[in-house]
Formats: sequence, C-alpha cells, structure tokens
Amino acid sequence: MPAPLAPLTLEIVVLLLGIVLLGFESFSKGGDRGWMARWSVAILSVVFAWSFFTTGDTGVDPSHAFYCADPLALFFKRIALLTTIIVMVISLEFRPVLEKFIPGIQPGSGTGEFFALPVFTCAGLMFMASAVDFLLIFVALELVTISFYVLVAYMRRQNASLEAGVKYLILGALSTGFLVYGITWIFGLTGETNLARITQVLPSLLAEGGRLHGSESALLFALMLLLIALGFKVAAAPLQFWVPDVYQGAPTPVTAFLSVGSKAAGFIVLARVLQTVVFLPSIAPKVLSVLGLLAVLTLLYGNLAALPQDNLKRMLAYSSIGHAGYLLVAFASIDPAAGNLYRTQTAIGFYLFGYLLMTLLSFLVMTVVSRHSRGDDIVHFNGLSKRSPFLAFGMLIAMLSLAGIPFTAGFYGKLLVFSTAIARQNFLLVSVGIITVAAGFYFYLKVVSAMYWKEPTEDQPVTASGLTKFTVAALCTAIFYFGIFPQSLLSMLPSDKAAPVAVSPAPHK
Amino acid sequence: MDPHLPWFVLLNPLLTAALIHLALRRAPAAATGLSVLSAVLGLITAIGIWFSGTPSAPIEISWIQLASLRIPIGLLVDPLSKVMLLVVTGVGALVHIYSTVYMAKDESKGRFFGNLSLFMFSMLGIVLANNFAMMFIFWELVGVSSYLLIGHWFTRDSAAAAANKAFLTNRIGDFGFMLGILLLWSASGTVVFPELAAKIGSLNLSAGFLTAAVLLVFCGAVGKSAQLPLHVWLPDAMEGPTPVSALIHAATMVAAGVYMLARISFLITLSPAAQSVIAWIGILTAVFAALLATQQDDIKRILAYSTLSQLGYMVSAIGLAAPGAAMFHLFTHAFFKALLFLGAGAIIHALHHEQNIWKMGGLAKSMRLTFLTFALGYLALIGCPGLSGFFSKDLILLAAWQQSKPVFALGLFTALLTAFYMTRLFVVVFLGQPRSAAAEHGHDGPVAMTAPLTLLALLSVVAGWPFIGHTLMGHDLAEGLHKIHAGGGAETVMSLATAAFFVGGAIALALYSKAKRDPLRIAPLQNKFYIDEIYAAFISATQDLLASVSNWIDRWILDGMLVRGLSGATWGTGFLLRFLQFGNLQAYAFLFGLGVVVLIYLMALR
Amino acid sequence: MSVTLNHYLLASGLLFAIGFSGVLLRRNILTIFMCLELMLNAANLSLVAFSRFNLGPDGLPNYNAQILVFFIITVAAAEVAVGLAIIVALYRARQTTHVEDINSLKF
Amino acid sequence: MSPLLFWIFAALMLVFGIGVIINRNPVASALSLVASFLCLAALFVGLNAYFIAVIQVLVYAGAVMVLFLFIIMLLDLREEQRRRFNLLAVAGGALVSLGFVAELVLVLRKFTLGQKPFAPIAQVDDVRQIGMTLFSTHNLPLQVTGVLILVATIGVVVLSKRDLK
Repeated sequence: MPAPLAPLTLEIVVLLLGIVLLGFESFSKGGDRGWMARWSVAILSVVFAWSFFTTGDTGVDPSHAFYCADPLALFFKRIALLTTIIVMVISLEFRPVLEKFIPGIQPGSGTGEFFALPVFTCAGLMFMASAVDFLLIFVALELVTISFYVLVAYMRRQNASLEAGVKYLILGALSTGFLVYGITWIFGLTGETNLARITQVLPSLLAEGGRLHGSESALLFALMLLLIALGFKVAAAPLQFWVPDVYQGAPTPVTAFLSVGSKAAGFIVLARVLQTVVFLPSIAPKVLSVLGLLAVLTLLYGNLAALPQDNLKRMLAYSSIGHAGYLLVAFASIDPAAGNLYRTQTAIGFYLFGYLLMTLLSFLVMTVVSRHSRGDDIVHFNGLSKRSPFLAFGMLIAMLSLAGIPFTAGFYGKLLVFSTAIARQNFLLVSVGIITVAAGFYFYLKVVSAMYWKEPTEDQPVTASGLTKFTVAALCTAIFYFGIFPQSLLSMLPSDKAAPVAVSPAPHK
Repeated sequence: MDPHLPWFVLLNPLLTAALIHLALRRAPAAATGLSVLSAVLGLITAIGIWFSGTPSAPIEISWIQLASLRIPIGLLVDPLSKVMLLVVTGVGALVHIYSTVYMAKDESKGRFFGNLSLFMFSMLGIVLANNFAMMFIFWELVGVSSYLLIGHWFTRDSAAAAANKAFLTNRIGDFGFMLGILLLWSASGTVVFPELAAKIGSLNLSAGFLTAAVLLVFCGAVGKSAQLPLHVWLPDAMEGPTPVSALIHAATMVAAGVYMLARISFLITLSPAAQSVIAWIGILTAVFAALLATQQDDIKRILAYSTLSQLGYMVSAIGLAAPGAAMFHLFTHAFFKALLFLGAGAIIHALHHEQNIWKMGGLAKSMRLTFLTFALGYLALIGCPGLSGFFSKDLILLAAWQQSKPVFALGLFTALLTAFYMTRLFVVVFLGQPRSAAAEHGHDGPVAMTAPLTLLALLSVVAGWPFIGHTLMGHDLAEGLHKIHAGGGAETVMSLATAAFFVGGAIALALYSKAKRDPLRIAPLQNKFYIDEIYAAFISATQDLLASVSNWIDRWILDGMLVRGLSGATWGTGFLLRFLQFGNLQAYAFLFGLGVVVLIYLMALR
Repeated sequence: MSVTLNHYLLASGLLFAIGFSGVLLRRNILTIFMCLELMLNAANLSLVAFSRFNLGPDGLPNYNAQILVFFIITVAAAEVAVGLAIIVALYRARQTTHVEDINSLKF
Repeated sequence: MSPLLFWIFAALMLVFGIGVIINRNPVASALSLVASFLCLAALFVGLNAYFIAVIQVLVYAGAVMVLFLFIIMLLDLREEQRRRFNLLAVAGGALVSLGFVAELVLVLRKFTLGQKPFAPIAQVDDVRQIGMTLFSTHNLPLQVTGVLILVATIGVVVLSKRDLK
C-alpha cells in the first residue's frame, strides 16, 4: 500500500523530470530540442496514469498540514498534468514560429527551456491543487506566476511577446501585492494561515464576545483583497484587463497553458479559500453577492467584447473571460446552509475539465493552421474544411463545445453550473448566463462558418504531425464521451449523493 | 408495443444523416436513395406504432442524474405523439419523394438530403421527447437543421440573410422558453412531462408564478410557430427550396410550437390569464397575417402568410382550452398546406423559378393534374364545406364562439380574408390567359412529383371527415372534440363560416377573374361595371390602409427594432466594451484599482 | 499616546497606497517596479505587526507570520530578478522603458 | 519601542516612499526606496522581529537595490522626459489611492481589536525559532521556494543571454 506521502510523489516525479530535462539539455549537441517535449509527454502521461493509483490522503502532517490530497486535489492535479501534456504537443507544432523569434545561431537552439519550464509550472499547479495553507498557496502560486512571466516573454525578438510579458509582469506583481496584503490581514485577524484551522476558529471569533465581534468589516476587507488577487488569476471582471493583451501576445502554447492551467489552479484555490468563510451567516451574504456581481460583469464583458473580434487568439482570450464568468456563477450560487461545497466543486471540476478539452483542442488546431497561413485571424481559417477536413472537424467540435451544444462536454458543464444557480433560485444569474450563451453562439459559429462556408485564400493543404492528429482525435472523442456519459467524470469529483440537496419549492404562496 | 419501434423511428434518420454527411456527400444518387428509403421506412414504422397500443413502461435511458435533476433520454408514446408522428413522417416521406425531382439538378444534392434527414431526426425528437430538456435540445436542433436547409443556397445573399434572421428571431423566443423550463424545474424539481403533470397540482404555486412560467414557455412557441411579434422570419424563410418550405414551414417545424403547447396543455389550463393572452396572440396573428397575405405577389409568400394565419388559429385554440381542436387543425392543415406548397413548387419548377403570380395565369389547361390537386388544397384551406379544413376550422371557431365572442369575430373575419386572398391566388394563377412566356409552357411534373400531390389531395379531402379524422386522432383528443361539438352554437357557427367562405370567395372572384394586374394597387379603373368601382374603392380604402399599416409595423417596429435592434445592441455593446481595452498598461492598472476600490466598498463597507 | 496595532496598520496601508499610486502615476517601468516592491513591503509591515500583536500562550510572537515574511521577501527577490530581466529584454528590443511606448496590443 | 521612535521611523518611511514616486530620476527613486526600506527595518526592530529586520536590510537594501541600480546604470536611463502633464492620470491615480486609504481608515475605525496596545513580550529567540520551524514543519514550502528560485534563475538566464550557443 502507498505510504501516506504517496500523493506527493506525483509532484516529486514531475520536478525530477524537469531537472533531468534541464541537465540533459545543457549537455546535448545539435539544435533540435523536440525530444524534450516528446519525453515530457511520455513521462507526464505515465504520471497522469499513475495518479489514478494514488490513494487520496488527508495530509502530510496533521499538526501542520500544508498539503492535502483529497479527491478534488487529485482531480485538479490531473487537469494540470493533462494540460501540460497537451501544451507540449502544441509546443512541438509551434516550434518553427518559436525559432524565428529567439536569437540563436543554430535553428532550434535556445528552445530547450521552453520545453522544460512548463514542467516546473505543472508542478506548481499541482501544488496549488493541494495547498491548504496560505503559505503554500502563496509559494506555489508564485512559482506558477514567475514561470509564466518567463514563458510569456519568451520570444524576445517579437514585440508582441515582450509587450505581453511586461504587461503580465506589472499587473501580475500588482495582484501579488494584493494577495500578500490579503493573507496578512487574514492572518492578523485569525492568527492562523492554515485554512482548516481558520475555519475552526472563525465562528468563535465572530461570536458574541469573540475577538472579532463587531469588526466583520475587517474580515470582509481581508477577504476582498484575496478575492481581488484570485479574481485576477482567473480573469474575473473588473480585474481581467490583462487577459486579452497577454493572451494575444504570448506564444500560443503559453496562451493555452495560461488559459487552462493557471485558471483551473486559481479556481481551486478560490474554492478552498471560500470554504473557510462561506458558511458563516454574518459573512456569506456579502461574499456571495460580490461573487454574483463579479460573475455578471465577467459574463457580459467576456462574451460581448468577443463579438467584434477578428483575431481568433484574441477572441479566445475574451471567451476565456466569459468561461470564467460561468464558473463564477457556480461560486455565487453556493448554498450557505448546505455545509459543504460539493455542488460547486463538482460543477467547476466538470466545467474546467470540459473547458480544458475544448480550449486546448482549439489552440492546437489554431497553432497548426496559423503556422501554415502565417496568421491567427479568423480569415486565415477560411475554407479550412477544404484544406484539411480533419482539422476543420476538430475545430468544429471545439467551437460547438465551447458554445455549449448538447452532448458535448461543454454543454454538461454549463448545465451543472446553471443547476447550482437554479437550485438557489438565482434567476438574474441564469438569465445573464443564457443571454451570454446566445452571444457566444454568434462568435463561435463565426469561426465555423469561416471554415465551412468561405472559400480558402490559399489552397495548399494543411498538414500536421501524427502526434497532433492523435491528440485532436483523442480530444474530440473525449468531448463527446464526457458529454454523453458524464457520470464517469462526476464519480471522480466530490459528490452530493451523500447529502442530497433538495430543490426548495418556489417561495410563492 | 415493442419499445424498439419508437427508437427506430427516431434514430433511423440520424443514422441516415450521419451516413450521408460522412460518406455519401460525393455520391448524390446513393444519398437520395438512402434518404428516401429511410423516410418511407419511418412512415411505415409510424403507422405500425399507431396500430399498436400504448407502452406499459416508460421508454427511457438515463442520461443526467443529479440530486436535484434527472434528465432521461426518454420517448413518450401517447395518442398525441402518435398522431404527430403520422403527420411528420407522412408529409416527410412525401416531401422526400417530391424532392428527388425538384432538387434533381442541384449540385449539392447529397448535402440537401443529409440535412433533410437531420431535420427529420430533430423534428421526431421534439415529437417523442418525454421531458422539457430533451424537447429543448431537439427544439434547438430543429432550428439548426432548418437554418442549414433555408440557407441551402447560401451563395444567394438573400438566402443567407433569411437563414440568419430565422436563427436570431428564434433565439429570442427560445430564451423565454428556456427560462420558463427553468422556472418550472425550480418549482417542481422535475422536467419529465408525466411527472410534472402528476406533481404540479400538489405544489400550490401562486397564480402569478404559473402565469409567468406558462407565458415564458409560450415564448418558445411564439418563436417557432411564428406568432406575433416574432413572425418576421417565416415569410423571409421562403428563400429556401420549396420542398423545404412545404416540410418545415407548413407541416412540421412551425407546428412544433402548437404541438408543444398541446403537450403542456395540462399546465396552460391552470392559468386563465395565460390562456387569454395565448388566445389573443393567436387570433391577432391570424388576422394580421391574413391582411398581409392579400397584398403579396409572390406565390410562396402568400402561402407563408396563410400559414402564419392558420397557425394563429391553432395557437388561439390552445388558449381557448381546446387543444384537441388545435391538433385537429394542425393535422388537416399539414396535408393541405403541404399540398399547396408542393403544388406551388411544381408551378415554380415548371415555370423556371418564376414566383410572381402576375406572371402566371391560365395554368389550369397546361398543368391539369397540378391544377386539380391545388384546387382541392385551396378549397380545403378556405373551408369549403365537406373538405377537411372546413371541419377543423369550424371546431376552432366553435370553441371561440363558446368562450369569447370578440375572438370569434376576428376568427370569422380571418376566414373571410382567407377565402379572399386564396381565391385571388387561385384565380390569378390558374384561370384567365397566360401573362408571360414561361406561363405558356407550363406542364405537369413527373410521377415522383404528381404522386405526392395526388396523395396529399386525397388526404386534404378526407382527413377532416369526422369518422376518419377522429379515429386517427385517437380516443382522448376525439373526446375533446365531441365536447366542443356538444357545447352548443354548432349550427350558427357553421352557417356563419360557410357565409364567410362564400363572401370572401365571391369578392375575390369578382375582382380578379378578369384582372391583368392587381386592381387594388392602382386607382379604380374606368370600368363598365359601376359595382366594380365601388368594390374596388371601398376595399382598397380600408384594406390598403390596414395592409400598409400592418406592413409598416411589421417592417419597422417588429423586424427593425425587435430583431435587428436587439442583436445590434448586443453587438454594439461588445464593440464599445473593447475600447476599454486600449492597450495602455497604466490604464489597466487604473481600471484595476478602480475595481478594487469599488469592490472593497461593496464588500466591507456597504 | 501609546502606539497601537492600528497605527502600524495605518502606516502600512499608507505605504501600500503610496506604492499603488506610484504604479498608476510613473511612466518608467523600472520605477513602477520599485513601487510594486514598496507595496509588498507594506504588507510585510502589517504582517510583522500582527505577529507581534498575536502573542502565543508562551508570550512569544507568532513566528508563522515571520516565516511568511521570510518567504515573501524571498519570492519578491526572485520576482525582481525575472522582472528586471524582462525589462532589460524590452529595452534591448525597443530602446525604451516607457509604458506609453508599449501599446501595440489593444482592442 | 518608544512611541517617538515609531512616529519618526514611520514618517520617514512614508516620506521616502513618496520620494520614490516623485523623483524624476530613477537613481534618486531607487535611493529613496532603500531609505524607506531601512526605516521599515527599524520598525521591524521595534516590533521585536530582529531576524526579519536583518533579512530586510540584507535582501532589500543590499541585493535588490544593487540589482535595481545596476540595471539603471546598464540601461543608461535618463530622467523621465517632461512629457505633457497628464492631469487625468494624476487625478485618477490620486482618486484610487485616496479611495483605498479612506476605505482602510473606515475599516480600522471599526477594528476595535487593533486599538488595544501591544502586550508585553517574553524573551525573544527568533532566529532559532524560525530556523527550527523552517526546516521541520515548514519544509515543504521551503522546498517549493527552492524550485521557484531555480525557475527564476533559468528564466533570467533565458531572457538575458544575448545570443545562444
């Protein structure tokens, strides 16, 4: 049987992989560094498979738990691993573009770190999934953020990449400032950094005669600072301004990584932080109403501003803001009386997994196509169905799922999210959600109509490597599989079967 | 009953569509054959289902299973869905056969038949769905597949615009539909129809809540069945190939709204307020569309407006708590309207895609069979005593007579207008002398075209006869019809309706039998018959005004502001929003800071 | 007048705000970056003050907070290194460190 | 710490902080930053956090500042040119900062706990305490920080080497 430390071995293997890759890289001859990505894909896949044989365990050291490996953490670790694997595949397709924009004597030299750094980022994301102490949350989050600073600015000869790097750096550091300040306040008020113990002490502190009785506003202030920092990471409006510029400027694999990995990790931290306070009757209503406001703003901003976009990468950036909005709906619909977050956790877990599949699929196809068409505007996708029916089909599936067509994973995720809002009778959120889904149809189908109904501007066929084709096929299959048989995924997530939440009858009459 | 039969009916067209789209797009002949074969098989199975009893256990497999939500993929086979199955598969099969000729020369025939099968699948999904969620999914799928069919000739700009308009307008209705479903689900905890019906009575919901829920669900029907004010897409959708119009815009898709309302009539009866709204929207649509139809020149557009008007009758009947009458009219209307569209298609086909009725004329001689069948369909539509339309329309008018005299008056007026504009169409197209070169060379189509026409003509005559119609409708629905009949006033209504038929037809006959151009468009001609001038002056004064006012409302208020305005406003907001994103790092930091200050205020200090 | 926790918190908050306004006002990315460091240190001051205030049962400050400060300083130093590297790369490519000059990505 | 010293160092810290943002010359800004951090270290001493105070001086006033000054010299940055005075930016910046401070003040006024004076403190042995904790219970975050520094090092090398191999 695995020792209690077993879950941590996943991270250790990933870190070792990163270090070994770097070691080999510095002694290898020749320019081609593609082997690094292929080895990463292989070994990370093994780790991914291994994660299913790791027993979930509550913690490393009960007296000072930084790390927990509950089913939710394991689930998000898998999301991190899968994201990294597919990002590596995207990176392989992206190599020709990358080589053009980094100074080097031999073609391909200097790309080694581009394949090694994501491995470390992956480890950071996995730590975030398990972090249950603000100290580890902070360190893991910064590990991820700092590696993204480097990755975003990686193409040093391309102004867009550098500009994106600078913007991400300054705004990211700003949000780090708020994160630190928020942690400070939480610590100051509770005397703890551990989430479980904060949950323990808060009710007595807030009770009549407790230390914090009468100064709820200080606790809310602290929480808001944290929400601002985490809202920044998950791209919630009005803290989302960095997203379109950074996503557009960053190298495409990094954009994909940012929009899935970074977002997923941000959401699990958000879930864990909210769990500490959301069941307190004096705190919950305000927290939930602010989350509701964030959700509405994010939904509207992401989906409406995506409408006039002509650049696919930028459109996907706005759409990723929109998806953050749907996820926030699940948070704003937490039931304070439920005593657990299972519904919300299940909804965001499923949603993010579906989002992973469809977003990475679209970025993968986009990378291949934009390499051939030399651009990532929607025009460059004109007539793709004639140039490569297979890739066009992949993109079609990705767009349909992003739009939320039934029997795709994207639909089921939206359904779960909306079901949380409906159970709370939060019809404002549901209405805004449905309006934005309708707007989403428009801009996702714009891509589809370009691919299928417009004449191609070039007729040279688009080719992709075998690995890419396999990945596209696998992602398409998964999108449909989890759309039709969602139970297989839901069983991995914390379920509310044990404590069924009855839908409350309408509060009329 | 063998539970495999309904599954077969549903999945057979899906399989066909998948096969065609994935493998047979380059082999149009095979695609055509396969599609027709599957449609005919579907019809045969539907007949089989009709003859077998109701299934003992619910036919369903589990799909979504949450604590608060169970959505099965389930099929509901009851008298209502059985009769609708007959309509859909029947008209569907005939349209498939007819299309083999009509689309013979089309380049992308494979795609057409693939999409036709896809449409059949989604339509049958609506018919058989046993829960709201599934119905909504197929509802959307019908929207998508009809979008593909209307836009079949997408290289034509007008076709693409029409397809877009249909899509957008329907989204508005579906938005309400979805909200209504969610409202009902949040109140009852189920979306499955039988469970909802069993539960809803014991929930003690307030009247306001029920009315809101019913009216929101009704929004879906307003969009799909093209009722006021979301009707604007239907006339434009005539850009699609004519067999598509016959299938989608006469017999099946537009009737889906009525079918859905009939399906949830147990809910509608709970809210009298919603009932009267539905009845009024229906009857106003009927009058409004009939008025517009009197001034159209395009044969398909006349038929489109006539469809709107008849759908208005059906919706109104739902509001009058007579879902049986609505379904009965849907049933008969499906046959004669499909017949009229296919007949119009035959004319358009023979006249090389000429659709203006003033360029036709005298076709009675050259297209004898088409003329005869069309005549039967025309008479059925305008309610000639003895034909199917007479019986079903009579029932709706009777229900109106019993419950609301103003609705009845409007319904009667619509019947008069219907007789008027259809006689105008009929006289101008078939009688008199040919008015263009093309019209002189009219000819009947091949057997694949005339056989469906003949069959439909037969059905248009007999489908309404009580002993046939009521048997086909099944026991429960027929029961409702008898109840209406027993409600009193039957003789009065029948004689008034017959009078309306004669008066409307006579006016049109008098006006148009000799006309070369439309006499209502121009100043009264110097005519020998003084009486003609009176007619023309009187009618043109009132009716021109009414028609042009309706037209104005239609074009500017409904189409312009509601449809274009809504989508334009959304797009415009998006366009403006992105100007927040003006690239300056410090501006972002400032907006971030502003967000921080506002959020902290809302959270901690409010 | 004795100095209370709130005095420290206010001083720290003011320093945080000064850093924030520097980020909003200065044009030079390097100076902006300095202001961000100012904000992080402001948080540290609060943290140490809270640590001194929340004495444990043994009468000692809560050292978990001081460890957190230690980590923040470490991480901030790493961030400075990476940030300055990006700024240098930007300067090499564009010969500027002014925020107005980097606005090619927009709308 | 005597109240007088607190007031002096806090005021100096804030004044030098303002110095960072009003100096036009980056070198002067950097020096103001060092001065502000030194005052901060003094406040740390006043809060009996000697170890942190030392780290603060070593890392910030030492390493980080040298790095900043080095880069300023390397890039040969001059004073910010007198571009057009952007009233809107100043007003916006002031609005946001003042708003934030106002909110903080409002929060602090309700924060009754913080109005109590500090309790007396026992004998401090913070270096030993922090060291023990860091390498026993807090080992996991420490290791992750090690990875973080590794990543940062790689990143700096990747971003600044002029030409590769």
